[in-house]
Formats: sequence, C-alpha cells, structure tokens
Amino acid sequence: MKKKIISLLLVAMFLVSLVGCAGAEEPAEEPAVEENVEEPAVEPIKVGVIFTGSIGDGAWNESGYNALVKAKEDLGIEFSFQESVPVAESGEVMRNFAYEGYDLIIAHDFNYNDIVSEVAPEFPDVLFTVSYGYQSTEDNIAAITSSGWHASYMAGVLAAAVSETEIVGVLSATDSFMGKRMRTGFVNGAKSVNPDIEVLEAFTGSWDDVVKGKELVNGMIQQGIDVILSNSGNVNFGVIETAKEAGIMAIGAPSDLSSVAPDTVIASAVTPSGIYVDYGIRQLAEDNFDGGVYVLGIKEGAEDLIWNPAFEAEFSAEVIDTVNAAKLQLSNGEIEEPVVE
Amino acid sequence: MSSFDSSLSRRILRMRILVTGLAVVVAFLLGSALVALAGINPLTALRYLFSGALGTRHGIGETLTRFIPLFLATLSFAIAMKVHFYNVGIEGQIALGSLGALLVGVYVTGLPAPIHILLCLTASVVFGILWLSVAGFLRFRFGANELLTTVMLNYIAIYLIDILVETVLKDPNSLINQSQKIAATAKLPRIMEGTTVHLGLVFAAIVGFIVYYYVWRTPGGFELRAVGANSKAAKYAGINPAKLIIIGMIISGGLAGLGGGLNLLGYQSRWVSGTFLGYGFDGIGAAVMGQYHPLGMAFSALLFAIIRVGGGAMQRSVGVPYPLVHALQGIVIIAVIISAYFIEKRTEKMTKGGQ
Amino acid sequence: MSNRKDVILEIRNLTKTFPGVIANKDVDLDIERGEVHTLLGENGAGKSTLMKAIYGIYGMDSGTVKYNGNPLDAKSPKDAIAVGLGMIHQHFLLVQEFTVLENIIMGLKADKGIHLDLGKHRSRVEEIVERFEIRLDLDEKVKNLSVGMQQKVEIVKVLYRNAKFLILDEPTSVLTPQESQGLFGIIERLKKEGATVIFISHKLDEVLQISDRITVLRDGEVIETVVNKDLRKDDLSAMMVGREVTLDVDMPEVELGPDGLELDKISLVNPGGKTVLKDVSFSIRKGEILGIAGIDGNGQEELAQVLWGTLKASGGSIKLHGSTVDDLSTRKRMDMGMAYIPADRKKEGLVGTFQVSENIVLNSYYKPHFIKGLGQDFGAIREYSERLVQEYNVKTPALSVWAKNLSGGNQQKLILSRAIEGNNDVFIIAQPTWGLDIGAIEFVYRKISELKEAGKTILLISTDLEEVRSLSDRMCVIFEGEVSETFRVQDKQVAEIGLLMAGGKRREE
Amino acid sequence: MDSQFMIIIGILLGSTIRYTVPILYAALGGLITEKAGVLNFALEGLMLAGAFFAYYGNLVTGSILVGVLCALAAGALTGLILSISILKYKASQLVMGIGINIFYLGLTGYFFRIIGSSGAETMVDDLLGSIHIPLLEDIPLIGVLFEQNILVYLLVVLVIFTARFFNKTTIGLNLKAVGENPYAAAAVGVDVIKNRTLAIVVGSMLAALGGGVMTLTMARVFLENMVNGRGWIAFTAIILGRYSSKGVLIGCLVFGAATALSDIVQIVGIDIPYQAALMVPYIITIVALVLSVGGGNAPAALGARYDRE
Repeated sequence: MKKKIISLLLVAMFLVSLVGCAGAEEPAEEPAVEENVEEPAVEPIKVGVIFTGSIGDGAWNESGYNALVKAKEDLGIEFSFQESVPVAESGEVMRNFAYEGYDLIIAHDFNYNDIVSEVAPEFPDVLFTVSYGYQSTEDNIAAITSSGWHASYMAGVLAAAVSETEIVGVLSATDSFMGKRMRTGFVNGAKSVNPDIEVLEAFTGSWDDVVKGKELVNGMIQQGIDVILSNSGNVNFGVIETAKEAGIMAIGAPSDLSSVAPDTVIASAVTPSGIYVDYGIRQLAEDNFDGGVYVLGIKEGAEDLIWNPAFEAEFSAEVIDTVNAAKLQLSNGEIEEPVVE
Repeated sequence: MSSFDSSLSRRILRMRILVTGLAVVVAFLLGSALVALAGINPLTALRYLFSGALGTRHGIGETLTRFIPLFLATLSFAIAMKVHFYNVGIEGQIALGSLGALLVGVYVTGLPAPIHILLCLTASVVFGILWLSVAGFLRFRFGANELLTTVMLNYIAIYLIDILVETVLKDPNSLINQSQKIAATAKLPRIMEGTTVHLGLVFAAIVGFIVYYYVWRTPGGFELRAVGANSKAAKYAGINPAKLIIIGMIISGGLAGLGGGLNLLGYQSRWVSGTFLGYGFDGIGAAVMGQYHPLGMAFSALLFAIIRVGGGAMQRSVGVPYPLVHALQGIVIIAVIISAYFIEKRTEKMTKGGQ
Repeated sequence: MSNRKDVILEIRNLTKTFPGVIANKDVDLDIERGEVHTLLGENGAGKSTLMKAIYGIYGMDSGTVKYNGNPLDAKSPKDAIAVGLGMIHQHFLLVQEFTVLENIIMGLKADKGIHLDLGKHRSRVEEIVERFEIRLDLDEKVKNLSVGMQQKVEIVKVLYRNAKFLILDEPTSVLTPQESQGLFGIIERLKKEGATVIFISHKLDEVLQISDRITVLRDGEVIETVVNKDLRKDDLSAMMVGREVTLDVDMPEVELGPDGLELDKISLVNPGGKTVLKDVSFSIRKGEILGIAGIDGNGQEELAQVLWGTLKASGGSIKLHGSTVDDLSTRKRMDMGMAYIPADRKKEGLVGTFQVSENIVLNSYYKPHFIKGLGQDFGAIREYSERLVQEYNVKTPALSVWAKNLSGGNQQKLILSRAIEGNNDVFIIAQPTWGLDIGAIEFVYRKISELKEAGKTILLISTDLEEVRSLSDRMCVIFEGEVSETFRVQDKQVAEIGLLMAGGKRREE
Repeated sequence: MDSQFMIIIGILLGSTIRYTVPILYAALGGLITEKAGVLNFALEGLMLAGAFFAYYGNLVTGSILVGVLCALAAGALTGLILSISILKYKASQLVMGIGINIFYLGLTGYFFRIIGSSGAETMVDDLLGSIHIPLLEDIPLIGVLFEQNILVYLLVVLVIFTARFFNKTTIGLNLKAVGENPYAAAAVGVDVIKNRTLAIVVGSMLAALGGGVMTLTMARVFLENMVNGRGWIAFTAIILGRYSSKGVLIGCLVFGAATALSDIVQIVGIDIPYQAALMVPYIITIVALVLSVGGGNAPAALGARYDRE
C-alpha cells in the first residue's frame, strides 16, 4: 500500500507541476514573436473571433473563418477563435479575449449583439464587431450587417420564374428574426413574379440533423415543389442531394453551392459572412474604425444571387432579365422592405 | 474490542481520494493522447487548460461562475441516486428552474431586492420540482422507467422554453428570439470584483452544506441513506421507503431548479432561444466522480468547471477543438467508475478487520 | 479404507480458503461407485464448499481430485458436467421464465451449426422422465411449478446430461416430509440404475434412512467416514459438533398473562389477485410462545409483514395489547412495543453497507435521546452501541465496520440486541437460527427463553419443525395461507404435523 | 383532395421507413445486449461513433464497405470496453452508458474538426443504390417499401433472424438464460461472462451500424450530434416492444411514423411553432411508455450486477 501511495503522489505531483508551469513559462510560449524580431516594432493586429458553431460548417461560420485566414495573409493579422460558443456564455469568451490582449473581437453572429453591448463598455480600448448585428450602443461597437433579404428575394424571383408546378419550398434550421426576413424576402420575391405561387416552409430544428432535413425536403417534393431554397448550414448538402435524386432544382444559401451538384443547384443566394469579418478588420487596419451600424448590400458583395454558370446558359433570356431587373431595383432601394411580424 | 473507530473511516477516505485521483490522472493522460492526435503538444494544451481556468482572476471567476449550476446539478443527481431514482433529466429541470426565475424576475416588479430574489429562487425550485414530478408521477402511477421519461422530458423542456421565448415571452424590443431581462431587483449581486462570480456561489456553498448536514448528520438523512442502501431493511425498521423516495426526488428536482435559477439571476439574466447549458449531463459525471459525497462532489464539480473553462482557453491558445472537453469528461467518468471497483474491493478488505 | 472397492471419486488433500476463512482443509475422501454417500455436518462445516470446489464453481487452492481414475480439475461446471458429474443446488438454479424443457436443455451443445432441435430433445427427455417415473409437464413454465416439481426438473436436468454421479446439496430443506420421501424414492431408483449419489444434509433422520456411508465434516475437515449400519443419531450428532450437545431447550414455566397479540380473520390478496392469507386467526398471551410451522412460501413472510404493518391486510383485524392497530404504520406499532426479527437477516434485518453502530440504532435512531438539536447525537449512539455490542457479545473489530462483514451469528446477535433493548413486549421472530452455528443457536434460544420468562408475547415462525416443537408452548401449521387449529406441542406426532404441512387435511390424495 | 391524401400517405410511408431503419438497427443491438441481462445505455453514443467512423472510413477509402466495416469495428471496440468495465470491473451500467455517450459526443466532434472536412467533396459517394423488387415495387402506395437499399433489406433479415435466434438456437437460448438467471446458466456450464461479452459486442456493433446507415445511406455527411436523441428512442423502443424483436420492430415503426407525421404537420403548413412539431415524437414515446408498462417481459436479471460465487 505504501508503494502505491508514493506512486500516486508522484503522478499527482506531475499534474500539479503542469499547472505550475503554466504560469511560469508563459512568456516563452508566444510563438509568433520571433519571426518579427527584425521588423520595425509594428505589433500585428490581434483578432479574436467567436463562432456559434463549427468553422467547418460549409456555410456561415466557414465563410467567416476563411475571411480570417485571408486577412492573415493579406494584412498580417494574428487571430484566434473559439467555436460553438452558446450565446449565454459568450460574454465570458469576449472578456477572455479582452483580457488576453486582443485588439478586435468579432462576435460572428447577430445573436451575440446584446451581449456585446454589455461587455464592450467594460473594455473601452478594445473594438468589437458584430456580424449581421443590428445595434451599436457604444463607440467601440460596429454592427456590420446587410438587408438580410435581398439575396433571398432574388432567389424567390428566380424560383417563381422557373417553377412549373407553381409550388416552391424553403428549408431553414431554426426560426429567428433574420431567418424570418430571409424567408419573407423569398416569398415576396416569388409573389412578385407569380402572385399565385405557393411557398412551403419547414424547419429542421437543429443545424445537425441532416436526416431530418432530407425527409422534410422529400416531403415537400412529394407535395409538388420543384425549386427548393435551402438555408440550413451543413444540412444543405443533404438537401441538395435529395433535390438531385428527385430531379428538382435547388438554390443554395448562404454560400455558393453550385459545385456541390452542378446539375441541380441552379444558383445560390449568397450572403458571405466573411464580408463582415473582412470589413471590420480592414477598418481597423486602416485606422478608420468607428462605432455604428454598417449596412452592406449588393454593391459591396454582401448579398447576391450567383448563377451556376452551367445553368445561366440554359435559362431563357426572360428569366435572366427578370432576375437582373429585380437585382437592379433592390440595389436602388426601390423595393420595400418586407414586413416581418 | 475497540471502540468506535474513526481512524478507519479516515483511512478509507484517504484511500478513496487517492484511487480516484489516480483515475483522473489516467483520464488526463488519455485525453492528452487525443490532443497529440491533433498534432498539438499535449503539455502545452494542458498548461493552457489549467492556466485558462485558474491562471487569471477572470479565469477563476469564470470557473466559479460555471461551478455554481454544475455543483447544484451534481448534488441533484447524487441525492436522487441515494434513493435509486435515476434523474437523468437534470438538464430539463435546470431549464425549467431558469424559466421560473425568469418569469418572476421579469414580470413581478416593485419588490425590494432581497424579497424579489428569494421569490425568483422559490419559483425556480418549484418549477424544477414540478418538472421532475412529471417523471415521478409517471413512475409511481404507471411504473414508467424514470430514466427514459426524464431523458425525453429534457428534449421537451428545451423545445417548450424556446417556444415560449419565441412567442409570449419574447422581448418586444429585441430583434432576436430572447426573453426580456430580469428586473434589476432580481439580479444576484456580483461578489468578486472584475468577474462574473455572483452571490449564487454563497447560496451554492450553503446549500451544499445543508445537503451534507441533512444526509449525513440528521435522522432524516439516516432514513434516506438507509432506504438507498437497503430499502427492504429500512422498511422493516419502520421507515417508509416511498416517502423517502419522494423526498429525495423533491430535493433533487429542487436543487436542479435552483441551479438554473441561480445561473439565470446571477449570470444569464435572460433566456436566449436555442440555449443548451449542458450542466445536467456534466453534473452526472461529476456526481459519479465525487462518489456521491458532498465534499468529493464539490471537488469534481470544480474539476468539470475547470475543464469547461480551460477547454475554451485551449482552443483560443493552441487551437484544440472544443469538443475535446466532452471527450475528456467522458474519459474521466469512465476511468472513475472503473476505479470505483478497486475502491470497493479495498474498502471491503479494510472494513473486514480481524474476526 | 483398506478394503477399497471401486472408487469413482477420489479426493486428496483438498484445501480451499476464502479471504480470512479456511473452508476446507486437507480433505481426503473416497466415494465408491453406486453408493449413496452422505456428507454430514453443521452449517458452515464445509460440505457445500467441498462439492462446489470439485464441481468447478470455486477453484481449489491445493489438492487433487480423480474421477474414474482420471484427474479432474474442473475450471467451471462445464468441465465437471463433461465427465458425468451433476449437481443439484440447495437453491434451485432454474430460469423461471423458461419452460421445463428449455431449462433441461439449456447450455447444451448445438445440434447442427447453431440450430437447436427441440423435437429431438423433447423425445429424449420424455424417455428419461418415463424411465425414472418422474411426472413432469415439459411445456409448463418453471415459475408455475411447486418447489417439489422444480427439484425434479433439476434432477432431470442433470440426468439428461448423462450424469452418473449426482450431488444433492441439502435437497430436503425445502420439502415436506412427504415430498422428501418421494425424493428418496427417486434416489433409490438412481442407485438401481448404477448412479452414485452424494447427499448433503444435516438432518440426522434422513441421513440414516438413505445413506450407505456417511462422512462427517466439521470446521472444514473430515472427521470420520462410517458405514451406515447400526448407527444412532447421538453418535452422529456428537461427531458433528465435537461434543455432546442437546438442543432440547428447557423453556421456563411462566404464568400466562392476558392476550398480547390477537389476530382475527386476517386475509391478504396479492396484487395479482391471488389469495395469500385466508382468515388467519389466533391469539398469543403474555409469557407465551406460539410457533407456526410450515414449508417455506406458504404465507409466513406475508403474515409477518401484515403483523408488522409493511403489508396491508385485505381483511380482518389485529389487536396489540387489546387495541386495534390495523391502520397504524410500522413505526407506530414499534412505538407500541412490537419488535420484528425478520427471516432474512442480510436483506431484511440489516443495512449491509451501514456501520455496526448505525444498524444497532436502525430501529431507534429517531428517538429523542439520540437527537441533539436538528442532528443526530453521535456520542449517545456510540455509547449505546458500545454497550449493546458488549452485552450481547457481538464480535466486531470496530463499531464502524460494515454490518455485512460480520458473521451470521454476530449479525443475528446485533438484530436481537436492538429488538430486545427497545423495551418491547410483543416479538415476531422469523427463522431465528437459519444458517447459524450451534453456539449462536444456543445463544438465540437462551435469549428467547429469557424473553418468555420476562412475560413477553412471542410469535415464532420457522420452517424448522424441530425448532418450533422445542421452543413453543402452542403451535399451528400454515399451508397455502391458512393456519391450522393451534394445539399444544405435545398433543401431536411429527407425522401428523407433517401431513398438515403438506396440506394433507384438505387433499384426500 | 384524394390524390393529395395519397401523396401524404406516400410521404409518410417512405419517411417512416427511413426514420425507422437507423433506430431499428440500434434497438435490435440493444435488444440482444439486454436479453443477456445488460442494459445498454450507450446506444446514443454508439450510433454517433458508428455514424462518424463509417463516414470517415468511406472518406478515406471511398468504399461504402469499408465505411460499414469501420462502423462495426468502432461498435465492437466500444462493446469490448463496455464489457470489460461492466462485467469485470462491475461498473454501473447506467453511468458507463452516460460516460460513453458524453465521450462520443466529444470525440466524434473533435475528430470531425481535426480532419477538417466539410463541404461537398467530403460527401459519401452513393454506391448503395436501391434494389428494386420487381412487381412488388409497382404496387401503388406501398410499392415504396420494395425499392430500398441493401442495408434495409439486411435489417429485415436481421429482425427475422433475431426472432428465430432466441428460440431456435443454442446460443440464443444460452444468451436468454444468462439474462434471466446467470447463476442457473453458469450451473449448467454456460459461461456467463463470455455470453454477455458476446451480446454486448454484437449489440454494440449493430447500434454503431445504425449510426453508419445514417451517414452512409441517408445524410451522406457527418455532422456533430446528428444522431440527435435517436439512441434514446431506440432504447425506449426495446421497452415498448416488450423485449421481443417483433415488438421492437413495431416500437421503432411507431417512432418513425411519429417523426414522419411531425414533418407532415410542418410541410402542409399547419400553423404551430415548429418546436411543437419536433416535440411530438418524444411525447408519443412517453405516452407509449406509459401505456406499455405493467409486466413488461424484461429479462429477470436485467441490469443486475453478476458476481461469480
């Protein structure tokens, strides 16, 4: 028994020493510093990012992450991030970033907006951006957003223009204000072309349950839809797959999904979230950061309908003209914002 | 014939702590192997895990803030286990407890702070109990296995609250699906400058002590333990097992609800649709690791809180994907439950004595 | 052992220990082909352990076993079964949900691939059943069979495995005298067919009736092997216990007081709708012991529970000291001076993982003198426990030891101590000496006689007829939930009581 | 109106089958484990493990078969760990199950991020085409039942086999005996530990395959937590099915149909919060659980710890 206790103590000491080392050796552990020794003392911008889900979701988060990687290459920033941060706990992650000396904290989801409003006043020297945010309550908060419905409006126009059954569908993961805007945009766009068109809506209730997403779309297909707008994160792949099997058309969102199924995805209603990330970082890099709400639009590339090149050629000029006309009207602000109850 | 031997109890306790500690160390070594798989130096990662959770004032604060609901979830599971009621529905009871505190915190106004807080907490306890009672009722009335009903009730609770928060409870001034904030009078004050640690920590400590005192020091606790250890013998000794199971259930549901309430009043302040706290399942793991003893559970709940907070630090510093936290918790649970076998064997030997 | 005949099983120097206990020590034993050989000894003498070691249920620490001249080192029952051994355990090892046929054929090798040819097995089993004249319905579920029938299933099970060597571990402990005779008939037939039988028992009458030779074990060692010829019970019992012991207890003559406990037409229907107790009526006076004899499972357990308040009677009334207690909880009955010593001390009497001192106050922890403020007064509890442990000679290394680690005798002493010390005056005592050694039995009997002398009211429930007869003033027999008329012990012969125990009065077969 | 009704029935049937298949695999696996007397609380985690490793195996090799084998291997390995800890180290079956569930929730998510896969190029290639059964597939309405992939047909065979297995084979009888009364089984030479290990391992493999079916033939991608409570539903289905393979089949179909029905509610635009529709299967499960209790047919030794004498 004695021996066992001693060996246990040894292992315990090993653990304790691990913890102990943590404090002591920290300075030596900063890897990035060495490379820049010769450079003039320009500290790289440190950016901390908070994601709601996985950076590999092939949609919203991935687009934001890619923008970070690009900013690192182009602007020499340093960044780190934390994934799957629930809104309820995001305040602590922001504070952590702030204490760890980050210059800019990007809360990459509009649901973080209120929390940012709470945390930002505690750190007046740190800048915050909220992707798709809706309010800026402090000078150090920039809510960078877009209309939220322009892209889906165009998708609706396209869907209605190509639908033969006069029934189209939209699949979302969960319900939210932005989701409602997106869906209402889609419905209004479709009705603007064909007032009699029917739009089916469904929710998977999670960003993960791809089997359920496929079943829902399959059900809609049986109900007669021939175009589906899928805006449900990674579940999109399953949805497009189902559309392909059934031989109906799909519109991807929020990224360009043409390559997933070139014969099925006719276009993508893109709202690349990387634009928001990029916008904030650039403002800071250009020493031009001001609080406030920035609404980016079609002109800035924050919203668009991207044709699948293979399909653009197949559609009649009339279809393409209709979509382009809608696009023009949207960027000119000639279409009224949809009413979301 | 020796007298009452408290040194034996002490030796057993020491042995239990040592063996459990060894299991935790083994679990961390396995977790390190996973980290290495990602091409990251596990020593560096572990260092950040602990420094992130304990190395700074803010880190400690965050850890303690997480500890509050986690510890109550742990106590909740343990006390139900004492009477062999498998409460796997703590997640749902925490959610309902949050809802109770939220309703009173938002919609009851004009009360002085202490009274408002107590009223909110009462509501959270009641809601927690009521939600568990559904499973309790189904078990006692129909014999439905509570293990399954509580799991199902978790899913239902989360969906139910989301429905409420997206409809009747939705903050009319907010664009996102969330409730209003609780009134200022319902907020639990912060107790550690510059951190989120709130008065709930004191509540949790007091409740922890009360639970300890009740279970190990009072006649009621004696009955509870007797029913858990041998309900037939307890029944023949004049104890009513059904009554004790119900008491255990009520305490369990109340503790879980209180955990949700404290977290809401002290930290969250509102409910955002889609929130999944995950304290319920962590609490089960921590209860097992703490071997259902209040002091052991305080340590294990703290460790689980450290893993949670440190997990974030590991990702921010060296890019270890966050789900490692769950994998590590799983390994800890498995290692500790296996170590329980050795503890049992050893205890048996030690209590046997000479004849 | 010089004139050795045909030895089928040869055991040499077998030693088997459990942590802290030597179960068998240097056992040498020869069993001859075709004999009925009894292993006789007290509880805990090592009879069952010896057989289980050979059979592969426990390993043995050292020693050799030869069967039919070949070494036998069974790692599991499978090995023993393979060479032709078959063991029928004291507690039947049957799957209640299976049919008789399934129980008989379970564990056998597959016939073709993994396929099971039920038809083939059925006809073979039927053959055996006919040959040994055992009546069995092969498609009935075992849970619907009587104990006697279940034992027959066990026997057919080993016969079907071609067992030529049967070990019967206390087979009669659950049987009525009549059923036991039936079993002996089967054993005779087995012997005629050339089988060898080891019979484990501590009941001297049976042993003398059925055995060819008898080996007596004591404290794990072989004392002597004798041929069953002109043997007297006294000789055997002297060998068993190592000294002359008479368990004929002298119960004191006590002047009886008024009725302490009265039962009026107690009946009980279980949730399944089956009548478990039917119109049970009797009364017991202060200073009197009333014994209830009967085969296990005839309602004794339920009767005790109804009296104790842990089961609610469907009808009838119970009076304690003349006042009705039907609606009172167990706790209230305890407070009125009732005490219960349950049959299964491990499962019902003790909380195994509670300390000795906690078990001592299991029926009194809530009393005011053990309470200080809101909590328990551990000092008072310790003092009380120390006193009881000393007075009742409960051997334990410490008060903090888990009760499950005490020996059976010490566990029973603990239970007795807390019941008696509670100032109680009505005692329900069930199976008080089950599994105890002679010393502990003597202790228990002495305590019971002291209680009687103190004028307490005592209900004794036991399946050991001898125990009931030697302790009780009056007795009755319970069968299928009904009790017979009470009678004075000396008024009826054992055979007559045996008939009652088998329900003979009602069935005219 | 009539044709609309027929369409809905069609959706229901097809959806029901697809929802049922993964759960039924897991439930059959759980059934085998539980028949041998061991509760399998790890079904959820096993399904996740199967889903991930099937996906990963396919991703690396491009072969569905390898994917299936990977799922089976993950199940077998987990089954061994479960067996050792439960049978040798007497670990609580409940706690082990919860430990495994949390572990795989983390591990699969962790590995998924480490391998850094996402997007279209990492989708499983559909090599498992539907096998159409001539004539039967043309039957209106239920024709859809006869154009499934091979893993669905395999499942049908498994259900039928399992039913026979427990009644007509020696291993089956031994497994059942071990679950009803291990001591009785041991007394006639049945190796309790070996039989239980076999049951746990085989059961875990089937459960993992249930997850594998989800990624290989349905989702064709892996997503974190994509099993989403199906393991618990499978566990419930065993109780609903009163521990018979036929009953389990019905139990799983009930759940599959309930989920399919909740989809229909959404699709046809019945205006209730979508979470309410999502709750339906769980509520139905509880109701069914309540209705089915009493008796229950659970193996007598289910969940009890076995100590060799």
